[in-house]
Amino acid sequence: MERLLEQIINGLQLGFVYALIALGYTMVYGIIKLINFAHGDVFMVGAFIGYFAYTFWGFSLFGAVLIAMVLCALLGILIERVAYRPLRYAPRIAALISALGVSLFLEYFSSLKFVFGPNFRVVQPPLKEIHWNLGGIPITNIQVIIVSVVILLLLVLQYLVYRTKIGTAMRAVSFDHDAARLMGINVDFIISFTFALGSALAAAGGVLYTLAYPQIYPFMGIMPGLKAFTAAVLGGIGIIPGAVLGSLIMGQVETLTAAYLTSQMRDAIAFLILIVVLLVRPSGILGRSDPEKV
Amino acid sequence: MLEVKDLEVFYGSIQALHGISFKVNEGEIVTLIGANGAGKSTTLRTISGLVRPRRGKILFRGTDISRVPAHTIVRMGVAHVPEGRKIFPNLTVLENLQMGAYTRSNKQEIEESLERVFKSFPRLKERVKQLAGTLSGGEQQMLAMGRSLMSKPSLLLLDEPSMGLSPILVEEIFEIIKNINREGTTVLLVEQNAFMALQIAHRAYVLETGKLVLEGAAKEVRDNPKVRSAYLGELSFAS
Amino acid sequence: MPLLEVKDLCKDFGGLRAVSNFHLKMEKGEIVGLIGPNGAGKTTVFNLITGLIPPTSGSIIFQGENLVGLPPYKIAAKGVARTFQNIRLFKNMSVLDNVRAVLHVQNGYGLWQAALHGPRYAHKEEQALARARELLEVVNLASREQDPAGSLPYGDQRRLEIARALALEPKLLLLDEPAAGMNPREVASLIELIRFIKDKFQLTVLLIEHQMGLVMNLCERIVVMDFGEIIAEGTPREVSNNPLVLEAYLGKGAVVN
Amino acid sequence: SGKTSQTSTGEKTIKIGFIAPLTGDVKTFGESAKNAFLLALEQAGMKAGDYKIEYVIADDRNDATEAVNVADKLISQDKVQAIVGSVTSRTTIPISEVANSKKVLLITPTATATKVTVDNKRKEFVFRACFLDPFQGKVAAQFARENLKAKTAAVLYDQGNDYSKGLAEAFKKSFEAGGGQVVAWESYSKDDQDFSAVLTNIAGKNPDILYLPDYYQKVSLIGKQARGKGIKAVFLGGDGWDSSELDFAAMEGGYFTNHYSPDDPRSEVQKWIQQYKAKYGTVPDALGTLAYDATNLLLNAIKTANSNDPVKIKEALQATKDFPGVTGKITFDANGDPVKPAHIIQIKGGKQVYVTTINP
Amino acid sequence: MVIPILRRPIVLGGLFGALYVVLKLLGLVGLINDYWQRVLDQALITTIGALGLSIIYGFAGQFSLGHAAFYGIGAYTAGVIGKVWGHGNLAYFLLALLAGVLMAGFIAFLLGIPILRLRSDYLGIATLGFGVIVRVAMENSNKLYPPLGGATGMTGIPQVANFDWIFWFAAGTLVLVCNLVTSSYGRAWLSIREDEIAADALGIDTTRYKILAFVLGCALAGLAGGLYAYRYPYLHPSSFDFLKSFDFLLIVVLGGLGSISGTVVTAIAWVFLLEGLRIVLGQAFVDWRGIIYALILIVTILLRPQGLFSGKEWRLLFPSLSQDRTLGKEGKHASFGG
Ligand SMILES: Nc1ncnc2c1ncn2[C@@H]1O[C@H](COP(=O)(O)OP(=O)(O)OP(=O)(O)O)[C@@H](O)[C@H]1O
Ligand SMILES: Nc1ncnc2c1ncn2[C@@H]1O[C@H](COP(=O)(O)OP(=O)(O)OP(=O)(O)O)[C@@H](O)[C@H]1O
Ligand SMILES: [Mg+2]
Ligand SMILES: [Mg+2]
Repeated sequence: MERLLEQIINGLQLGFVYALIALGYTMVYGIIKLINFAHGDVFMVGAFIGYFAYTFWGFSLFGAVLIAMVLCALLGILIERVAYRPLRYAPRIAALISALGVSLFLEYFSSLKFVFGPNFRVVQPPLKEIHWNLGGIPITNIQVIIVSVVILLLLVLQYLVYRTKIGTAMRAVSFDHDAARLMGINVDFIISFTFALGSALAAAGGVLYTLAYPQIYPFMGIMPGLKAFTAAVLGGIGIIPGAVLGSLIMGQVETLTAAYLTSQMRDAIAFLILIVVLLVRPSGILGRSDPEKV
Repeated sequence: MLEVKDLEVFYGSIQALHGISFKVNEGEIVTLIGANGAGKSTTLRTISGLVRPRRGKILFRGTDISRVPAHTIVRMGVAHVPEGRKIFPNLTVLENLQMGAYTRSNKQEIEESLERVFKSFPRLKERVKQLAGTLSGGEQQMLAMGRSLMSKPSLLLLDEPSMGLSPILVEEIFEIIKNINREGTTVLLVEQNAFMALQIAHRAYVLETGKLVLEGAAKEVRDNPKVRSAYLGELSFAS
Repeated sequence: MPLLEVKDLCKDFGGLRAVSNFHLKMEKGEIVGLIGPNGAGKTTVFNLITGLIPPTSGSIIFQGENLVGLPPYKIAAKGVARTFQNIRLFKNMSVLDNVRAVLHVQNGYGLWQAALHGPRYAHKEEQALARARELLEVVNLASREQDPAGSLPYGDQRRLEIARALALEPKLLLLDEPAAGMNPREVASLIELIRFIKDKFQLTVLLIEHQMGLVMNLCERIVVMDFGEIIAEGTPREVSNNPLVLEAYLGKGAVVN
Repeated sequence: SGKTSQTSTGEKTIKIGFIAPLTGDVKTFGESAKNAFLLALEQAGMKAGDYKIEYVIADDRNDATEAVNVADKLISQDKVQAIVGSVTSRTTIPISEVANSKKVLLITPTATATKVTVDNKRKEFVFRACFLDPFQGKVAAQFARENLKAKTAAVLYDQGNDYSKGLAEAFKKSFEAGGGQVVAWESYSKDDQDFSAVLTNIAGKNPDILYLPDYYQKVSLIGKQARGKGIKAVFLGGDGWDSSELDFAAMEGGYFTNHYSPDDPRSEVQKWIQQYKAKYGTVPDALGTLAYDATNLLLNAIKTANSNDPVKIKEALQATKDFPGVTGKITFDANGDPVKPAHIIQIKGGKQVYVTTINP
Repeated sequence: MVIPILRRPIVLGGLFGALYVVLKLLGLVGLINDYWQRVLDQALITTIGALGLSIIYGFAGQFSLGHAAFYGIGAYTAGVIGKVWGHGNLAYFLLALLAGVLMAGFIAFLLGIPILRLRSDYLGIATLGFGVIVRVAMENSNKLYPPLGGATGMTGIPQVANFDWIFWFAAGTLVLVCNLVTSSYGRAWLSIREDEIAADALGIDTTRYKILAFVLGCALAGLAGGLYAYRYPYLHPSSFDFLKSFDFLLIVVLGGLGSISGTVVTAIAWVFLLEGLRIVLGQAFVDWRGIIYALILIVTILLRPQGLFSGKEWRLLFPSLSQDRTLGKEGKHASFGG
C-alpha cells in the first residue's frame, strides 16, 4: 500500500515534468496549429543556458531560469522569423517539415565542439535536494518546486489567453489571420510573441528539468519533447489544462506499468493507452470534438 | 476621402485588377457591382491592406496607404467587413465586439461605441455571452458589421453583406447601412444584389474582369440598359 | 408511392432542437423549395436526408426504403445527390476529375484492373471520360476541364458542384442555396440550367434558396420552416401571401418583384 | 592480393579506415575513439614497418544502414586494407559482415556483442580489443559473490542496448550459478530519464547489489535517483562507467569492471594517460583507451607482417601474443577475441581506485 | 483502342529497360563501384517505401507517422523466413518478400480499421505511437522467437537481393502505383484528401478507400523492408523507429504531395544527398554533415513549400493525366483546440 502511494508520487513527479514541457507545446499549437518539433530542442538549449548560467556565470537558480527564458525567447523569435514565417501561407505540413529541419539543426549544431559539445554533462544545480517524509510519503523540495511552477504556469497561461487583450488577439489569430488583421491586430507580432512565450516556457522547463534529472546533452530534448507532445494530444492539444491532465495521465501510466506490469512494456503501454483514448475521444480527453458543420 | 489610382493586383501570375481608378467622397455610399470574379473583393482587400498591389496608389485622406500594413490601416479609420463575415466563432459575441475595438484603448469611449452598436443591433445585445459560431447567418452578419463599427471607422468597406441572408434580413441590413451612413460613416459597398445596392447608394461603379467599365450616379447606372441586361436581369418573376 | 417521404423528423444539437417534426412528401418529377429564416434548420434537413448526421428520431423513406442509419455513401448510391451551401469541391483536382471521382460508383472495375490498366479499365475509363465530358458540357464547363476546380470563378464552381452531383445519376437532387452570391443575371441562367437538367435527367429537385426570384420561378410547391418547424406549405402564391411567412421571412416589403 | 598500394614516389603505403559515430546522439563516444586512433597513428609516426599509413575517417551516425554504406565506401571507394571501428555493436555487426565478406581486416575497439566476431562461424577477418559481454558480467558476478559476499542482487539494464543487455544476462547467470539470488530484474529504454518506478520496486527488495551495466551517462542518473529512493545496495557496473563525466558523487562506493586501471604503474598505462591529457586536455575514458589499443594492435600486426595484404596482417594479428597494451597483455583466442584480465575499480572519494584484478 | 493500351507498356518497358542497361553497363565498366551500387540500391528500396507513404498521405491524405514500423515488419518477416528456412534459395526469397508484404498489409488492415477514423495530427500521433509499440515488440522479439534477435538485432539473412531484383521491383512498384493513382481508386483517394465529407456524401465509401490506401501503402513499405533485409546484413529495431518514419514523411512532402514523380526523385535524391555529403565535406568536416543536411532541408522547403514537383507529374510516366494536383494554399488539416 505504501509502495503504491510512493509509485503514484513517482508518477506525479514524472507527469508534472512532462507538463512543464507540454504547456509550451500546446500553447504554440493552439495559436498556430504547428507541431513545433523544435520545441524539445529549444528545451535542450534552455537547459544548457541554465547550466552555463549557474555553473559558470554565477547566477542563482532563479537568475538562471530567467536568463535561459530570455535567450530562448529570442531564439524562438529567430526560428519563427527564419523557418516558419516564410511558410505562413504554405500548406501546414511544410512548416512541420521546416520544424523537423530546425530540430535537427539545433541538435547537430549543438553537438559541435565549439558550441555545447557532444558530451553528456553531469550538472550540479545550485539547489540541494532535500527529502521530506510526509506521513510515510517521501517528497523532495524539487518535486514541490516543479509542481508549484506547473500550477503557476497553468494559471498564468489560462489568465493570459482568456482574460487579457493579447490573449484574445492570440485566439483571434488562431482562427484566421486576415480577419485578425482587419481588427488592427499585428499578426506577425502576435505570432512572434507566441513563439517567444512558448520558447521561454521550454527554457524554464529545461532548467527545472535538470533539477530532477541532473544531466544534459544535445539530444536530450527528443524524447521528453515527444512524450510531452503526446501528453498534450492525450489531454486535447491546444487546451491548456489538457496539457497538464494528459501529462499527469502519461506519468501515471508509465510509472504504474513499469512498477507493476513490466518495465519493458512501459512505452508500449503508454502509447497503447494513447491510441485507445483517441479512439474513444478523437480529440483528446478535454478536446471538443465538434463535428465539422456542413 | 478615398482615391484609388491605376490599381493593378496579381495573385501569383494571374492578374485580378487591370488598373482601376475611382473615388469615394466623404459621406457617400458608393457601390461597386460586377459579375462573379470581376475583382470586387480584390479591390476591397487591396484597400484594407490584405493584398499588396503591384502598381498604383490608394490615397486615404491624402496619404498613400498602398504599402501600409493592414493593422495600421485599421488605425487610420478604415474598417473592412470581409466576404463570408469571418467572425471569430470561438469567441463570444462580446469578445468579438471587443476585438473590433482592439486598436483603441480609452475604456470609456469603447463603452460608448458598444452602446451605439447595441442600439443599431439590439439582437446582439441579447446574445452577448453566446459563442459567435452558434449564431444564425443573419446574426453573424450583424455581428461582423457591429464589430467593424467598434473601431470607429470613417470609411467602411462592406463585401456582400446580404449574401445568404433571408429577404427580411437583407432589407434590415440595407436599412442599417443607410443609418450608419447617415450618422457620418462613408461606405464602399460591394454587392451582388445590385437592385438593393443601387437603391441605397449615391454613386456606383461597374467592374468587369478587373476593369471599370461604367460609373455614375446610382440612378443613372440603374437605368443604363447595358447594366440592366448584364446585372439586373430582364426576367419578370412570377409572384 | 412517393419518391421521398420524410416523417416526424427531429434533430437535437445538445439542448437545441434544430429540426422538429419535419415531414415532406415528394412525388417523382417535382421541384420543391425549402425556405425559411437563417438558422431555421433547412441545411440540417439536407444533412439528415443525406445521412451526414443521424436524426434524433423520425424516418426518411426513399423509394420505399428507410434511409435512416445508412452511411452517406450508400444513400448517395441509392440516388440522392446534393450540393453544399459553402461550396465543397475537390479544389485541387481538375474540373474533369471532380466529376469522374464521383462517376466511379457506376464504373466498377477491380483493383487488379486498376493496377495493371487492363482492358476493362481502358473500356470503363473511356466511358467515364465521355460521360464526364457530357456532364461538363451541360453546365458549360467543358472548356475548363483541366483547370483545378478551386481556380474557377465562384459561379462556375456552383455549376461544377451541380455537374458533380449529376454524375451520381441521382433520382433526387438536393440543392443548398445554389444561387448564393450570384447576381440576378446569373440567377436567371441558373434557373434555365435547373429546368434543363430536371427534364433531361428526369430529376426530382428539393432546393433551399433565399433568392425569391429563383424560388418563385422554379418551384411548384414551397415548404417554409422556422425554428425547425414547418410554418407554411403551398404554392408560391399561397406562401407569399401567408402572414406568418411574411412576418418571419419575407418582410413587409415583400418584393418578389 | 591485388590490393597494391604504391604511391607515385614508390613508397609503400597502407590505408586504414576508421569508423565511429561522429555525429548523432552518441557522437561523444565516437570522438573519444577518434582522438585515440589519431594519437596512436601520430605516435607511430604514421608508419608501420615499411609502410606509410594513410587513413580515412568515416561517420556511421550509430545507424546500422549507414554503417553498411560506410563500410562499402571505405572498402570499394577508398580501398582501405584495414578498418578500426566501430564503437557500438549495433553498427559493428553489420560492418563486420561487410568487411569479412570482402576480406578486409576489421578490429573494433569496443563492440562487445558475441556476434561481432563469431556468428555461427568465425569471421576470420574480424578482431576486437575489448572483452566480451559474458566475461565482464561473469567477473562482476564473481566479484560480488566472493569479494563483496553479496547474496542478493538487483539488475537494471537498457532493454534496447545489446551491450547493456548482454552484461545483464551474463551477470544474472553467473550470480545465480554462484548461489546468489537475483531479486529484481528490471529494464528501461534508451531515452528514459526517470527511473523512480523501477527503483521503488528495487528498494522494496532491499538487495545487496545493484548491477547497472550501462554507459556512464545513464548510470549517473540512475545512481542519483537510486540513493534518493533510499536504496543502500552497493552499485556495480561495467566498463561503460569509465569516464570523467561520470557523476562521482552519485556513484560513490560503487565498483565496476574495467579494462585497465589508471593507478596501474605500468609505463604503457602512465604514458598513455599523460600523452592523451597533453594532447586533448582530458583524462581518456575506456572507449578511447580501447581504441588506442585496437589501433596499436593493428599497427603491430602490420609491422610484424610487414605487408599491406589483409590476409597476412590477419595472420599476424591472430598470432599476437602478450602484446603490451594499456589494457593489459593481450593475446587473441581462436575467435579473434582478446584474452586479458579484468580490473575492478572502485569509486572512492570522487576518484577511481584500483581494487583487484580478476583473470579469465 | 488497342493501340493506346499497348503504347504504355511499350513506352515504360523501353524506358526502364534502357535505364537498367545503362546502369548495368556503368557497373560493368567500373563506374559504379560496390559503394555506389549499395547507395543506389538503398535509394531504390527507399523509393518503394516512399511510394507507399505517397499513396497513404500524398493521395489519400492520411497523416501517418508510423510508416517505418511497417517497413520493419516487412523486413523482420521476410528476413526470418530467409534466415531460418531459405538459406539463399531464390524461391524462398520471393516467398519471404510476399510474406513480408502480406504481413505488413495485414497488420495495417487490423490497425487501420479502428485508427483511420482519427483526423490529421491525431492520426499522426496515433500512428507514431504504433511505431513505438512495434519498436518495443522488436526489442523483445527474441523472447517469442529467438531467431528474431531482439535488442541484439538479427543477422544471418542470406544477401540475395542484388541490384537486378531491387531495380525491377522498384520499376514494377512505380508502374503499379502510377496505374492505381490514375484509376478511379486514385481519384477516390484524392477526393478524400480534398474533402472527406463531400466525398462521402457523393457516394465514395471513404472508410473502405482509406483502409485500402493504408493497407496498400503499408504493404509497399513491407516490400521495401523485405528487400532491405536481403540487401543489408543486419536488422536492428533502431533502424525502424519513429525517426525513420520522419524520413519517409519528408521525402513525400518535399517531393510534393500527390506527385509520384516527385516522390521518386526526392527519395533517390535524399539517399544520395546523405551519402554525397560525406564526399563533399571530406573528413575535416565530418561532424557538419547533420547540420548541412538540416539546412538543406529547411532551405528546400522554404523555396518550394509545395514540394519539388508541387503535384505535377512527368508526362513520361503518365501519358494521359491532368497536370495539377497540388495541395492548395490552405493546409488540408482540420483545425481544433482553442
Ligand atoms: N487567393 C487567390 N488566389 C488566386 N486567384 C484569386 C485569389 N482570390 C481571387 N482570385 C482571382 O481573382 C479574380 C478576382 O476575384 P475577386 O474575389 O476579387 O472577385 P469578386 O468580384 O469579388 O467575385 P465574387 O462575386 O465571386 O466575390 C478572380 O478571377 C479570382 O479567381
Ligand atoms: N453540427 C451542428 N452542431 C450544432 N449546431 C448546429 C449544427 N448544425 C446546425 N446547427 C444549428 O442548427 C440550427 C439550424 O442550422 P441550419 O444550418 O440547418 O440552418 P439553415 O436553415 O440552413 O440556415 P441558413 O439559411 O442560414 O443556411 C442553427 O441554429 C445552427 O446553429
Ligand atoms: Mg467577392
Ligand atoms: Mg443553410
